[in-house]
Order: sequence, then C-alpha cells, then structure tokens
Amino acid sequence: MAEPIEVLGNGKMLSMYRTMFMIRRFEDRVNELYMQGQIPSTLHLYVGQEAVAVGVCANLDKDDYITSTHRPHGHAIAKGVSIKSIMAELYGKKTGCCQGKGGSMHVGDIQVGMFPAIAIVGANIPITAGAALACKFIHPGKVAVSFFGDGASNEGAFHEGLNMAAIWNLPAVFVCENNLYAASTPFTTTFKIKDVSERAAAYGMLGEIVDGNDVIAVYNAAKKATERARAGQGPTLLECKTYRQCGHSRSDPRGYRTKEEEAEWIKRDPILLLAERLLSEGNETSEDIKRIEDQVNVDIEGAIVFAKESPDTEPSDTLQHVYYG
Amino acid sequence: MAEPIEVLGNGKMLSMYRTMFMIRRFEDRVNELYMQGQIPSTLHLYVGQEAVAVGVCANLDKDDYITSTHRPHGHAIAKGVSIKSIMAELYGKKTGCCQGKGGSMHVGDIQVGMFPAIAIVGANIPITAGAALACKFIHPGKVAVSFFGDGASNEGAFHEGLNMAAIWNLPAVFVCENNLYAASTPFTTTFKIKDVSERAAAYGMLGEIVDGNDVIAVYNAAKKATERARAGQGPTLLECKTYRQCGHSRSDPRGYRTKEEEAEWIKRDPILLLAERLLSEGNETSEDIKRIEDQVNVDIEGAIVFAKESPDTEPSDTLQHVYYG
Amino acid sequence: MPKMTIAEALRQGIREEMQRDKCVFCLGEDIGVPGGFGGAFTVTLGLSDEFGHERILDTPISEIGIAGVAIGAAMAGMRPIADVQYGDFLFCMMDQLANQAAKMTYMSAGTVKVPMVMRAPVGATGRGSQHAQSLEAFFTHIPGLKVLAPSTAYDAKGLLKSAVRDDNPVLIFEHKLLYGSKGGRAEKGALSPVGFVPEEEYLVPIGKGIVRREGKDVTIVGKLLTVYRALEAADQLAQIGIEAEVIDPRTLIPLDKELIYESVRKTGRLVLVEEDNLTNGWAAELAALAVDECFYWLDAPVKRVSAPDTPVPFAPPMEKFYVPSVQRIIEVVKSIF
Amino acid sequence: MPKMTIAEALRQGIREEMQRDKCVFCLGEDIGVPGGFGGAFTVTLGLSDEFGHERILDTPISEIGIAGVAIGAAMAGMRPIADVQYGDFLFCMMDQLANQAAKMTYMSAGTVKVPMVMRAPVGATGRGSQHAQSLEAFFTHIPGLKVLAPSTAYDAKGLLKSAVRDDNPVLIFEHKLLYGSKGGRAEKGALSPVGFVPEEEYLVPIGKGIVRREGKDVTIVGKLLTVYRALEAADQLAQIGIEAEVIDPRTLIPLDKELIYESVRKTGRLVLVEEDNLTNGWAAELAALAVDECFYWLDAPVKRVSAPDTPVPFAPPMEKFYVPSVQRIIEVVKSIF
Ligand SMILES: Cc1ncc(C[n+]2csc(CCOP(=O)(O)OP(=O)(O)O)c2C)c(N)n1
Ligand SMILES: Cc1ncc(C[n+]2csc(CCOP(=O)(O)OP(=O)(O)O)c2C)c(N)n1
Ligand SMILES: [Mg+2]
Ligand SMILES: [Mg+2]
Repeated sequence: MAEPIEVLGNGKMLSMYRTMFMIRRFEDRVNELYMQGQIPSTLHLYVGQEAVAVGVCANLDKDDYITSTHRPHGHAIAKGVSIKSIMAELYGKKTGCCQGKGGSMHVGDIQVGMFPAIAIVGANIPITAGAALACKFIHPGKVAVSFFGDGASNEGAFHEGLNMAAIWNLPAVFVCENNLYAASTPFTTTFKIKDVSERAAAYGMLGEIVDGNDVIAVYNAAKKATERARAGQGPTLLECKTYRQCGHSRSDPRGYRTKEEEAEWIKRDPILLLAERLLSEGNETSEDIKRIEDQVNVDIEGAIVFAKESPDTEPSDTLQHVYYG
Repeated sequence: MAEPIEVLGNGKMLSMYRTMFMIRRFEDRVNELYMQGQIPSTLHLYVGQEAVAVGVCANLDKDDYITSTHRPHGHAIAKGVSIKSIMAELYGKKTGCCQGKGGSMHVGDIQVGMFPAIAIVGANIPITAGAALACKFIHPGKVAVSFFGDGASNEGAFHEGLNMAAIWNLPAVFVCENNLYAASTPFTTTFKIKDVSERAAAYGMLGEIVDGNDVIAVYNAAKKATERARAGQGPTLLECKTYRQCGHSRSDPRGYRTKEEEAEWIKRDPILLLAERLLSEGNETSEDIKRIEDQVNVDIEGAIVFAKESPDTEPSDTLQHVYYG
Repeated sequence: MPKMTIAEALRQGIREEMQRDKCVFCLGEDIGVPGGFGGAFTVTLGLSDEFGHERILDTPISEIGIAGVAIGAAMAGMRPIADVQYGDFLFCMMDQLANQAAKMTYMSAGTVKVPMVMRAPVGATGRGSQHAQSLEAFFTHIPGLKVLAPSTAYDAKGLLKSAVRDDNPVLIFEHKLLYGSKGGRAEKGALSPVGFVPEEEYLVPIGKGIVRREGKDVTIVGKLLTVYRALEAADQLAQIGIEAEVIDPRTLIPLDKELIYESVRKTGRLVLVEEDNLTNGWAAELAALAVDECFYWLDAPVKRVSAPDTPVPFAPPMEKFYVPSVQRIIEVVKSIF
Repeated sequence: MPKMTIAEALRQGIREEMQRDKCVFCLGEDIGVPGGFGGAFTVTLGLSDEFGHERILDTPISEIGIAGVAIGAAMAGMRPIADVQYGDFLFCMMDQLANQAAKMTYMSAGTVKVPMVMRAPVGATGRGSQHAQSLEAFFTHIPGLKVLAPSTAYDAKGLLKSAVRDDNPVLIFEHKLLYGSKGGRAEKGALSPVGFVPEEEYLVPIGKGIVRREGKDVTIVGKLLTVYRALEAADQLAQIGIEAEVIDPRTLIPLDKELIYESVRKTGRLVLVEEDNLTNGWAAELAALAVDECFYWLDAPVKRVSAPDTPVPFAPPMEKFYVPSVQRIIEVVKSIF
C-alpha cells in the first residue's frame, strides 16, 4: 500500500515527522503537567495514534473542515491549531483556543477549519456530513473529514451520518481510528465483525483499511479518499488500525489489556517507524532528525510558558458567548 | 425458495389464507368506516402486505413476542389480538385492546405477546433486542420478532439494536417489510444499496431476502429464522419485498408513484397468489375458499357492531394508568 | 393584502428567504418528493418545483442525521431550515440539539455560529401519545437555543424570516390545529386562523410579545392554540364583568418578560394556559418569574391551566379532557376572584 | 453499622437486589470489563466477578440501544439496571425514555409494565459543557417516569432498592462530587459524604422527602450537591440569627409536596437551590407550586439560586461561578429579610 518514500519527497516526510513528534511531545508534557496538578480536568491522550491525524491532515488545507472527538489534541495540532492556544485551553486560560470555555475535549479553531471537538461519541459524524453538504453547495473542491473511534461506529449517529453522506455523494472522509478499545472495552466485545470498514457496504460507500501506524500508508490512503471527495466521487470510510499506547483517560492503569500486547504495538510505534524510514530510504541523518526534535521541544516549552503566564478567565466570562454576536 | 405446498399441508395453508383475508377485509372495512367519519384519527393500512405478518406469525405462539409500528393492524391480527378489541380501539372505545388509550398506532395485547405498537419509526427495534435478551435469560426457546419498514432501517435505533442482537446472539428475528416507499419517499431516494438485507453483514448477522407477497416463501424463511433463534443460533434480518397497495395514511392520493407500478403489484396480490395455489396445487375448491371468506366477513361485521355498541371512554379515564398498578 | 393560513404564510416566508439568500435550504422527510405531501402539513408543498431537490432536500428517516447535517451545514456557512414531521420526534435528535447546536457557539467562545432553524408541529390531534406532545418546555430549558411559537399567519411569516436570519439555532413550534393545511392534510377540529399577510418583506422581531386583548382584572398568558382558548374565555368572562388581558408571548426564548410583568402589576392576577403537562411545564417558569418579580403586586395565587400529568390519550373524550378548554380557563379565573 | 460512600452504598444495593432476584441485571458501558473501571464512577466495580458477564452486561457505545434493550427486557419480565457514564448522554436515548419507557404502561391501559432503572451521574466537575449537565428537569416533565435524587449513602442504597422493585421506569440521578469514588476515579474537589449504611435489608420509600435541618425563618430546598451547600449556608445564617429549614426532597417525582408546603407555611419564605440552568429548571416548578398552594402564607418573593442560563464552562473560575455557592445562597436569603 505504501508508495516508495521518494514519491512523497523528504520535505513532506520531515514535516510529517515534525508534526507527529510535536503531538507526542505535547501529550507527554501535558500528561506530566496534569500529574503535577498544573492542568485541571481530565485528559484523553493521543499517544500512539499520531500517524492517523498527521497522515490524513497532510492532505487538507485551512479551509477543509475536520470534526474531532474527546481525544482531539492530535487532530488539532495536525490541522494547524496553534499549540500555544491548545496548551492555554488545557490550562483554562483566556488565551486558549476556546478562551477557557471548552477545555481539552472541545479544542478547535474555525480559522483553520476545525470545529470545536465534540465529546459525545459519534455525534460529530452527521455534523461532518453537514459540513460536507455545505462544501458541495458553496465551497466546491473542499472536503469535510471526521475523526472518530471504533466505539463510535456503534452509535446511531454513525449509521445516519454515513448513509446521508453516501446517498448524497458528499465530499466527506470518515476516518475511523480503530485502536482496539472503546475506553476499557475490547473491540471484540461489541463487534461481531472483524473490521469497522465492513460497515461501509451497508451504505454503498467505499470502505478501506490501512495500517494506522504507518504514516505514509495513511497519507496515501487519505490522499485517494480526499481526491475522490474533491472530485465529486463521494465519501469513503477509512479505517486506520492503530493503538492507544497510553490510558484511556486520566490515570488509567489499563488492567483490561496485557503488557505483552502493549509491547507489541510500542515496537511498531508510528514515530519510530517513520524515523527508521527517513534514515534508511530517506537517507536523512540522525542529526537532521535531532534538529527537528530540538526545535519542537523549544516550541512546546514555549507554549507551556505562554499558557502558564496567560491570564485566568474571569468568573463573569461565564455569561458571554451563549449566543452568537 | 417456496417448498411444495404439500409439505405444509392444506390445513396450515387455509388457516393462513383465512388470516390474510381477515386482515384485508378488516382494513377495507376500516377504511370505509374512516371515510364515513365513524372512525377518528388517522390510519396506516396494511393492504397488500398481509403475507408478511401472516407468514411470519404462523411460526410464533402466544408467548413469543412481537413489536410493531405505525402500521400495526395486520401484525396484531396475525399475532392473535382479537379483531373485536382492535376494532373497538380504533373507535376509541373502552373495550379496545388499549381501552382507548392507544389508538390505531399503538394496538397490542400482551396476553398474546404483542407489546403496544410503537409509532416512532425504528424505536421498536432495540426494544425487540431487549425482549429477546429476556427470552434468553428467562424464557428459553422463545423468540422476539420485530416488524418494521424499509424507511426504519435508516434510523440509528436500527443500527444499535441489530448490533446488540448480533453480538449477544439473541433469539430475535428482524423482519423488514420493504414496500419500496417510506411514506412518499421512494426507496432509491434514501438508499444507495439495493437491498436492506445487505446491512446485516455490518453486524455479522445473517441477512435474507424473500418474496413478501408469497406467504409460503415468507413462512419458510421465517421458519428457518425462528428455528435458528430458538436453537440459540442467533438473530436474522429478514427482508420481505412487498408493496403497500393503499395510501400511506388517511387520504393519500399516492401521486408519488405510478398507476402502472401499482397495477403490476396488484397483479401479484398475496391473497390472490395463495388462492391460486390452493386451487391448483392444494386442489381446494372455490367453494371451500368462499366458505372461509364468508365466515371472516361475519366475524368482522360482528367486530364492527361490537365496537359501535361498546361504551365510550370517560374523560376522567385520562388520569388512569400513568403508572403501573 | 392577501389573506393566508399559517401553512401558507410559512411557505411564503421560506420562499422569500430562499430567493433572497442562496445559502438557505430546507431538509426533512417527505418535504419535496414529486407528487408527495410537501411535508406532513403541506408547508413546503410546491417548493421543490421552484427551487429544485438540492435545496428542498428529502432526507431518510434519520432525525439524528437531519439535525446533525443542519448543524454541520450551518457551521460551514449555510442557513438550513430543517423540520420534523411531528414535534415528538425531536426527542430522537435531542443530543444534536441540546449538546451540539446549543453549545457550539459557547464552547468556541463565540467564534463558531450555528444559524439553523428547526420547525416542529405540536399539539394533540387524535393521533395518540407519540404524535401529540408539546415540547416547548424541554427547549426553553436549553441555553443557546431560541424558541418561537407563532400563533398567527402574520407572526408565522415574520418570525420565520427573522429565525432564518438569526445567527443562532432557532426552534419554531407550530400547532397542528392552527396550520390551516388543506385537502387530504387538513386536520379535524382545526381552528386554522386566516389573517392578512403582506406579500412584501417584513420581519417580526424575536423577543417581542403582544397583548391580544386588553383588560384590567386578570392577566392570561397562552401560547399557540391556548391563545385562542384564552381569548374565547376572556370574551365570556367579560360578560360576567371580569376584564381579562390576554398576552401572546410569540417568542418563548428570549421572553418578553417586561410585557408580562407590566400586565401582572396592573391586574394583580395571573393565569397561565398551556397545552402541556403541568409539572415543569413552561407555565411553571412564568409562575416562578411572577412570584419573584411581581410578588408585591399579586392579589391572588398564580394559577396554571395545563394538561394533566399524563401522556396524551387517544380517544376523543379523553383527549378533549386533556387539552385545556375554554371552560376550564373560565373556572380557574373565577376561582381567584 | 459500616460507613460507606454513595458509590459503595449503590454497589451494595445492586448486589443485594441481584442476589434477591435473578431477573435483576445491569447493563452499560465499561461496567464489567475485567481489569476495567466498574463504570465511570466505580459503582459496579467487582460485580462481574460475583455475578458474571451475562448479568453485568458490557454494552457497545449505543445509548439508544441500552435504553431500548432495558425497556424490552423489562416488558418481557426482567428488571434491568441500566446506566449512562454521564447524565449528558441521556439526550442520546431521549426518545426511548420519553416516548417509549414513559408511555408503554399508559398506551396499554396498564397491562404492560416497564420495571427498569436508569442511573445517571450529573454535575459540573471540570469536564466542560458535555460532561457536566444536571438533567433532572427534563425528566420531571415526563409523566410515566419516576425521578430520584439521593444525596446520602443511606438514601442511595435504600432508594436504589426501592427503584429496582418498582414496576415503573425510574431514573436515579447521582452527583459526581458525592460518589466518593476512589483511586484513579476519584473526583477533585469532591464532597464524598460517608454515612452509616445498614448491611441488612432496608428500603427508603419513593416519594418521601426529609428535613435535613429544622428552622423557623426560611425554607431552603436543595437537591443532590446543593443540599450540602444549603446546609452550610444555613449554619452561617444561624450566626446572624436566621434559622433556615433545609429540605432534601430525595424524590423529585413523585414529590413530597406536603413536606415542602408545611415548611413554607411555617416559615413564610422559600429559597430554591439547584445546580441547573435557571429558566424552566426544577426550581421553577417548586416556585409555581408554592405561589399556588402557599400564596397566603408567603411573606416574601420566592427566590431561586440556580446556575445561570449558560452551558457549563470549562475553566475553574467560571465553573465555580456557574455552580450555586454557599455565598450566593446566603446573599439571596438575606435579600428577602
Ligand atoms: C454518547 C457517548 N457515550 C459514552 C461516552 C463516554 N465515553 C467517552 S470516550 C468513550 C470510548 C470511546 O471509544 P472510541 O470511540 O473507540 O474512541 P477512543 O476513546 O478509543 O479514541 C466513551 C464510552 C461519550 N463520551 N459519549
Ligand atoms: C422517528 C420518526 N420519524 C418520522 C416519522 C413519521 N413517519 C411515520 S411512518 C413514516 C414512513 C415509514 O416508512 P417505512 O419505515 O418504510 O414504513 P411503511 O410506512 O412503509 O410501512 C414516517 C416518516 C415517525 N413516525 N417516526
Ligand atoms: Mg477506540
Ligand atoms: Mg416502507
């Protein structure tokens, strides 16, 4: 499935590497800060799934739309929401991308085509169909992409949203990140089928499976799907097989899965995989990569400082923004 | 698909003929009475689909469960709800199967295993899964059967209900009466697939298609499905291709379909088809059949008299039965 | 000026807005099928011939999808007018309306807007418990939504046009017995008010109520069908010397509180009439406002004339008992003099 | 007698009912997965080891299905205890609860029963707009449902057991800050009341409220978390000579109206405190009842101390402002003296 790396070119590869590493570092640092009690609330981290958000969003530009979930940091970073504004949002600061109104589960920035993330599992799917309908009507050539999990595909909203996208041939891509678990519940507990992508046929929609830890494979599959959508050839259900290396939320001891399983997947860490290819096929040097990582670390520490130094919200801010304008 | 008639025997055939004719006459007379303003409210008639309810319910006994829809008269009669109590319900009388509380869209009788019909399209489907779960727990060997239309399969409730029935291997049969229209909306307007039964695969469920106007075919398909369910071999999605010969509700001029299409289907009227087979293969005489029909007519006129002569509800009855017991 | 039914006025309002703005479109079940019904109550009848099937979009029976598509399209620049065939089906899309439509602007700190309209017919009309409810009170409790309840043809067109232009999600509740739907879609026992409706452009502002009848002795607030029941009761009360002021808020959220307070402070008595279950109905909110804001002016207990706390029964004698009658209004008003 | 948190008391109540009646079972998301959480707030932790995975049934993320399966199973003879991980998700199953569960007995003229329990955690806990709402008022407006709101461990076990044995659909609202969930599932800023809970069989009757503190000057009614806020306010008010009576209705539907009326007729003043949006909240119904039934005893306007009409904001300073505080209760009470 994955095309030879040359086709894509090192530039693209490196920028995807940079974004994946950015997400990873962002989540790792956020987790530390959360454990230290600096960040409030709860967190759903994206560690291990970076190749999906990055491989898909590398095919999108600012005025394409994405919708996200309770686990949105990776999608937001990949779509171009500034890490300063995401970090500040997690801190609940006025400078956050939702000015502290949203929090971790609702980050977004309409300026770069990301609606507030939706934490009601599956609810973002029909909304994506609606955004795709608007693309068809008034933003020709643009697409709407929905990220959601394996568990979300058991929601009625999935069924209704995909069917509408299919019958109206909408420019949408439905990206299912199958990380084998819905919270603590294993895939096999709630599915009698092997792959979520089998459900595409129920709507006369194209369904595809891709290795969600291979960013080049994801990129290529998403490329085909978005090009089809932009060309008016209709939506795709793209299932990305991946794994959440961290817990589901907050301090999750992950007692519902084995350490062996985790180890297997961590061996196939998406960032590791890309680094190896960059060194081998891409013949980059580890210095090149190190340089990227150092820069990312600087940016993220900068975002943390920005967030910490940003002003808190005022209690009375609560009363603003209930209605638009 | 249809087994030779001998296998079933004339007795079964004749009793199914009797019930189908009963439903037809019931609906025709109810329609007349409605047009005369004797019956209030609105009506969704079952004319043309009789073979589905009868072929399926001929495989059920009193303590099997069925759930129904806004178009429930045929299901109720086939499951054994007394026509007197259904007719009285349509008249809104105290002797009705819901004592006037329910009306046409909610007829049912738990004594014969029929829950109040549910007029929220698709909502009866997960409820059927629940009844099937209870069968598995406390009524071994019993099944729960859901009747619903093609349009209902676009509801989220269909998706969630079928998936749960599949993963828990519940003794349920999901009977989709595909009459080609959802109210005025043609099947092809809201489906990109050819058959609703294709959706079974999305749940790892068995899906089958049967000629819904051939009661013997329906009977045999339902026989297999119910036997599988009773034997703990799981649920089936059984799509019955049929046609609503009447309007969707009340006075519906049916301008959304052609007279030619209607004529084609009326040629394949399920009652006609069975009568022909009874005469040919079953070598019954038209007298035998006439005798059955005359008796049915007597029963139905009796039900009408019963309904008319039954007492009205009291205004204050409104306040009863909000809570059980 | 032509006379129109509410169904006709709504249709005209939709037509004008679709002509004005190409981003306005309709979606719903059976709204545009050729040879079909034009929606459950004929409001969109004929519009698909004028505007085509892309802008009068027939949907699957998928209420979550209808709401979700409307929300997504609205956030991406369109102005959808969605509808459900019966208000009772709003429960099927409740998450999309309550958790999504109502909260997107807030969660995005005012950077995202959801300019959508959701139309819903309400009221008991002989169809039993699942095609009869009045859902207003569920939505007046959801911050971020606006809730309209037009009771005349003039208001129906003017409020619908305002709703389409509003940058927030707006629910419009329409009463089945007030539509004046014709032919096979007519309603038995309908009131079908017909009124003068300017063909040219006009708007009825969201948030302004109206005094339908002036009076000095008691304030009666109704909505939709019960406005007419209240007016009829007021005429009969006048004959025994009680002059009732009848208020039609027209907009439930935002509510024209001052108009109601003024009247109550003048009359000292308040009776609330609605076709909905008593407990936690919309009338409860008005009573709560009055006992807080008008306490020192009240001369008698605030009374609610609502439906009992039961589902809607089918049989006509029970349904008649369920819906607040002119007689019940009169008795309750008398009871506080 | 052992001391328990509400989470432990609920777990014990479920355990006893499942031991007593083999028709009782639990279904929900992540409630029984081995090595999992025992539900979002640990209430069912360990029960799948005791009762197996058929009776502690892990479901897909399918709220319509969870409610529908519970209803169907209940009508067919079982007694399901279903739950949602956050009350906000009840909107996803609203049709099943409002149109189906609540109406089956009525539409069948009392021949069908739906003995099911639906548990739902409510309250703002730093999670933003979609994991924080208090949904009580939506369900107190649906005839056919019973609605419980236990605020102590004793009541939690006793009411849950009564709910399981009730032949009607019963919703139990539980406040996240009162559970006392432990370990990774503990809540920051939780109150986690711990109380004596008999290990042997006892029931708390549905429909009986309780006076948590006696007082002669003003009646304060709270529910769930706000009962504790009200009690704290009452203590401080006592220091300035205002003796507040604090009532915890425990059951919202059916409501122990007499208990509240008696208190209001004694004190002449009523303040309602709830963690929910002001407009059309549950407090509105209590105010409406009071101004009708206690009008001649009221010495001051009835006041509501509710959340503002906004979605629940995320940032702690705003969330703190959103939830009614002890200070706000005190100020409002003072304002009517
Ligand atoms: C409608 C709804 N039901 C339940 C939840 C609680 N919940 C939050 S995340 C989650 C698991 C989601 O699983 P999946 O869709 O596979 O996404 P993942 O967490 O694996 O990324 C659940 C059950 C929710 N947020 N919304
Ligand atoms: C949730 C819901 N949406 C819409 C309706 C209005 N409605 C009643 S029947 C019907 C068409 C149903 O089509 P189908 O499921 O194919 O059944 P059929 O009428 O053909 O028997 C519609 C849209 C409803 N009752 N419930
Ligand atoms: Mg997952
Ligand atoms: Mg159909």
